Amino acid sequence: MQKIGVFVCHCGTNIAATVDVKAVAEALSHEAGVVISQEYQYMCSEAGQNLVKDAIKEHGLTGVVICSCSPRMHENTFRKAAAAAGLNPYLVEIANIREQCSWIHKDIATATEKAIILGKAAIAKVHLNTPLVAGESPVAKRALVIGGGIAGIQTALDIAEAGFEVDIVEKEATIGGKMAQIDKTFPTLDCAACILTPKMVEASQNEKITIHSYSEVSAVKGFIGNFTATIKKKRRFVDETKCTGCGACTEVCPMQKVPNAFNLGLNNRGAVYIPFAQAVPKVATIDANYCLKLRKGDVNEKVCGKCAAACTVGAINYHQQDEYIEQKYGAIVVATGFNPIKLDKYDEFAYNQCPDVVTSLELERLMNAAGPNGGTLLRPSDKTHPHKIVFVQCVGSRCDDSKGKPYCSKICCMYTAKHAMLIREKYPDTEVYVFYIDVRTPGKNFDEFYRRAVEQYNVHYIKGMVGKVTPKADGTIDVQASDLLSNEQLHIDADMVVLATAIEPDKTARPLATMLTTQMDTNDFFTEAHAKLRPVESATAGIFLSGACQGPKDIPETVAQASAAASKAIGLLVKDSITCNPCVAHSNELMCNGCSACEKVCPYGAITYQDKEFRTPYRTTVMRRVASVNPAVCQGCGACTVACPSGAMDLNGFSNSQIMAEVDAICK
Amino acid sequence: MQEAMISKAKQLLADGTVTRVIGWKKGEFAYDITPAIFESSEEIDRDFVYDDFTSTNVSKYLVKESKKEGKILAFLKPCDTYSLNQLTKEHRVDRDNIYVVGIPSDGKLDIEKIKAKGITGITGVERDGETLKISTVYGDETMSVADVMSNKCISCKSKKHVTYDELIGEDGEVITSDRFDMVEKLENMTSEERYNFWRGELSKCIRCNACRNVCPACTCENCVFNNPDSGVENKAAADSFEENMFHIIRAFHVAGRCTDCGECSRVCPQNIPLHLLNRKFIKDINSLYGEYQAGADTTTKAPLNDYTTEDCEASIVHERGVE
Amino acid sequence: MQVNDNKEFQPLIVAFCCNWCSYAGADLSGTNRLNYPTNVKIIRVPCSCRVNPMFILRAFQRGADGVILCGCHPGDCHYTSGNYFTRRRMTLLFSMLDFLGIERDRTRVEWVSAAEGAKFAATMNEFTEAVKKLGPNRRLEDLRCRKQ
Amino acid sequence: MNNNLKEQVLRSSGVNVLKCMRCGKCSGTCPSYDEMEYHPHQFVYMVEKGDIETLMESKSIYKCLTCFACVERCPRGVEPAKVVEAVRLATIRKQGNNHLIPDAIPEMLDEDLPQQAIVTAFRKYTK
Repeated sequence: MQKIGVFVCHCGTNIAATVDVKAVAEALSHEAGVVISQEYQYMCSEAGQNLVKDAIKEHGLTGVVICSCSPRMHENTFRKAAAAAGLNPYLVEIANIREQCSWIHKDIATATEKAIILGKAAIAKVHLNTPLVAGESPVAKRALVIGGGIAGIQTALDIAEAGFEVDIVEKEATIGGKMAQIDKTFPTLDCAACILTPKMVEASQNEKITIHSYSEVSAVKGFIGNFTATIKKKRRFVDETKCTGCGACTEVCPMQKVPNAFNLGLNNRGAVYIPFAQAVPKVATIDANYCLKLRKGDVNEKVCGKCAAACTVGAINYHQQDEYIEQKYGAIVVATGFNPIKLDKYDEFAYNQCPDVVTSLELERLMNAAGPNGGTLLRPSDKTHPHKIVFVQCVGSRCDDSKGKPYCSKICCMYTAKHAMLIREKYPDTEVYVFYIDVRTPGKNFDEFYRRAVEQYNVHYIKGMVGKVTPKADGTIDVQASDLLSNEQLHIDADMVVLATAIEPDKTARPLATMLTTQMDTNDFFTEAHAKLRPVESATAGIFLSGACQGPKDIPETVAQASAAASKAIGLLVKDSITCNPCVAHSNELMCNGCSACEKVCPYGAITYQDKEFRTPYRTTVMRRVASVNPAVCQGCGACTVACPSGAMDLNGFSNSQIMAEVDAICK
Repeated sequence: MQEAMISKAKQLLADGTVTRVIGWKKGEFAYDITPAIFESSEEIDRDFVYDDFTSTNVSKYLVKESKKEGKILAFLKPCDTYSLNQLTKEHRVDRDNIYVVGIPSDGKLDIEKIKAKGITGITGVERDGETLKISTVYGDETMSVADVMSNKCISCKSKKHVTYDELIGEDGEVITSDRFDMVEKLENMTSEERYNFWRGELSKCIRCNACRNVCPACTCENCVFNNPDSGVENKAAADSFEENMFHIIRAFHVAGRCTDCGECSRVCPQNIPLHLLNRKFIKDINSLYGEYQAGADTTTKAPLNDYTTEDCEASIVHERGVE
Repeated sequence: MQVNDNKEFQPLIVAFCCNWCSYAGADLSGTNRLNYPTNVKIIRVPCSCRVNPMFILRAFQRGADGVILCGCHPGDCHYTSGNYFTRRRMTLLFSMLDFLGIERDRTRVEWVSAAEGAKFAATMNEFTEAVKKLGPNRRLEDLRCRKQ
Repeated sequence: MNNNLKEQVLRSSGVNVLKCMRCGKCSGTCPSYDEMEYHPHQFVYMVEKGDIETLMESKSIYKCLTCFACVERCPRGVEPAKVVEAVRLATIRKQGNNHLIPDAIPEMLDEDLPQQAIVTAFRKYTK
């Protein structure tokens, strides 16, 4: 015999103002199985919860129905209260009479009537609730960090610091990411390499950290605590274990006309290369698209081979193949970072026409001591010193059209102030103009930094936007723009134009999100589990977000989030096992046909089949193929329950009979 | 044909390829052919029948039979092979334990159509091209074969065997048929007319479950309508809702799995055109998700267990056709 | 279902909402105080793909005049693919009901995200109106379940 | 501020002036900028404020070439040229007179005048 307790919450006046809570409690007290039906001011309060606990003990309740706010709000609260009083937490049901009743209806009579029906549905359901016990599943004590920029490096270092193994997978030949390409950092103007490269070295030397450079994650299976990732180590035609990074091969390579990706194509490098002097791992890589030997198709042919001849340790291996590594992980951190957008669609800025119109990241390389000009700022077209430079803000950011991105890229205001300042510092004869819409400088010491650019370095900040950039025959560039404050249109004869290009998530992010079954927004940024309260977790358990893959960020923010993601991952890895959601599917073997329909629709691969012996009439037996669900893998979506024609598959907590009972109660 | 099949069966039994044969034997009347299992040459000589009334698709019997000890020989018409393939795909039969001999089929006769012409006391038929000679206790009658051909054979979709170990005779081709004509006709009626049509048809249902029992897709260990936990358990339809419910759910459960063998309508004692429900699903699947023939192979995902991100929305139902 | 001579016909609408998007969207329309009729009663399911055609028929049997199924937008399913299966299943089911002559406006699938409180309320208003126009469900009811 | 006029301009232009983020790219790109008293970004802002009459009295409404450079380049899709056109239409409608009478055209014709200019003039100076 069921003994059900019903508790109706006033939620102050939130419910009580439009729903006659006394009438609801009264009406529900007559439902079958209900032994106690009360109302109370605030059910979620300590006193309200005690009401439930006391009733469970006093009446020996077998089910509890709370008519209150959304179960998304306080289901857990009441489940915990029930558990504390010795009732299985899954014997609690919530009737949502606030969000889905009192808040949307005005008429007390009909709202009360609806609240009673919702209460009856919950009672009908709780009659069929069964006690559920959450299972446990073990946690693999190893983390995977996808992306080896500053975010990935910081996350890996923090996790390793806590004593767990970490693998970094980086698609480029070296870790370091975008920060390695940056010259100086705001707001302190210290050199990026000086602060980044020690961290890169630390990561490479940490015995808990394994770096898979020139690698990709090609498949991820499993679930929180128990992921299995396949890492594809792309062939770089150099044996990483033998290469000493001496660079002899790069010097002898006859194919020196390969655009240098590290310098954004502003100069050339060899077909065999080490991206930059402080690369980690410092190992050469052969670009098969340009290598004279590999391009031939048949490596046995007697072509070139100079790098192999120059290598004293025999590290060059033209026969190398892609290698696949499979590894188990308890936690995965995504740190895939960002890229500047392509500017093909912005003809008005003449980026594709004129080499002296550059992006801000290109300017970083042009100014960097390890860059194409050895640190002297020269125009890419004629290698002369620019005397007038125009910076354009918000190129592709804050765009409500198909060309750009709707969001603010966040970092451009600050790095433009940095660029302007560095140029004025080093070349006081160069005039610098910055066209801005708004200067956004929230951040510690950020506005002071911007003000310094204006007040101390005399950078001309003009509120307005550049409308048109026209390269002229004399090599200068006409910049036509509006000055909104003086209400005039300007023409500036510039030597160089720098575009503060919008940033977007890396292209690898979307396929990765599919692989990880994590969510992304329309801009391909990973979606955090909660915009305010869970900013470094993805909605998929066990997957954490680090750095600009979640949204535009500067270096300090990236590092902060990287460490936060690491601490979340560590919090998971220290556990020996995690509690599973008990609302999972299960198969009734007596009815199962073994037809595989359920397996085909399961997004988690939670269903497997086995042959089992069943008794048949006349003391005979028969072997039948039947499905079984791995409760640790199942997430409880219920797709299988509908695919199953015989109804053998059912879902705990949302069983066929429970939902039917709700339908019946509502339609009564 | 019968002789060729008998000698094939006896040969396969003799050389040990199979231990049993599933075929047919005569029932009470000449047109009343039922499936039967034969374990020896003697039994085959005595009872094995294959004639123009032998329609029953035996593939469903193989769900149980193929799980038994020893290989079984099954003679399958082209349409039956689709059913077997579908069962193989769903792991319902042990294909390795079945020896399939494909037999050609030029259409089966519908006894009800013959009886409807007022002919009774039938003792046998003989087919001579397009003419059918019927011997009855009252004398002989002749008529055109086409007039009394089974409906499922009139709209035959394929003469090709999609699975077999051996063939008797030549294999045919997949043929185009006008099998969706009636579905289309209904689609072009008004909602009210369709409702009246189906009310008229479905209200005849006596819930004998013959459609379910003959259907080679309905092979559930335990039908959802027999399951007390399913919430839809019922033995006999008490009113129009339950008639609807049973047939909608049954059609939905076999959607994407139904090979359109037409057995449901053939066996319906009330002559309800049940195959139209299945064909409606097949037609929708073909037009919305691409041509799909259940049982054509054993690997393709069933349309309801599959999806593309570009699938049409359910609102397409509201947008097309007659209101 | 309340049919009263002097009162306007009030349809009974059953709405199945997935826990992650549409149920949250319904909550949001509550939080934002966006009205929709009391005719709509929501049943929470983990995912729209949990909704068995039998539940929909059952609702009609017991006197529902309209059934609406809400889930995450395609591509946003919490379980990645659930609503894609829902979409196929419901398309075929609704097409079949239409084929049997059941009024097609009694059934609907709508994708409502957790952020679309306004859409949820608007959808429910619209759907209730559409069903109201059709009048009581007579073609797919169980006479034994009809209320006096 | 004239709300009726504002409403009319907003409706006939179909532009949502609230989308403007005040970047001034429209004015930065405008080839007629120096000819105009009020510039494209001002049109958008003044329409938002409801200050339509000032614009209607200004010669600027006839200076816009309708080249659509501002429409093409506006990052927010505001379409300032359509606002200018709407204000111009409001002026013409208010006066109730066409500024160009078809019968008067033959006299004004000039051999070098491109056909396009006549069409544009008609659009600009008539209802």
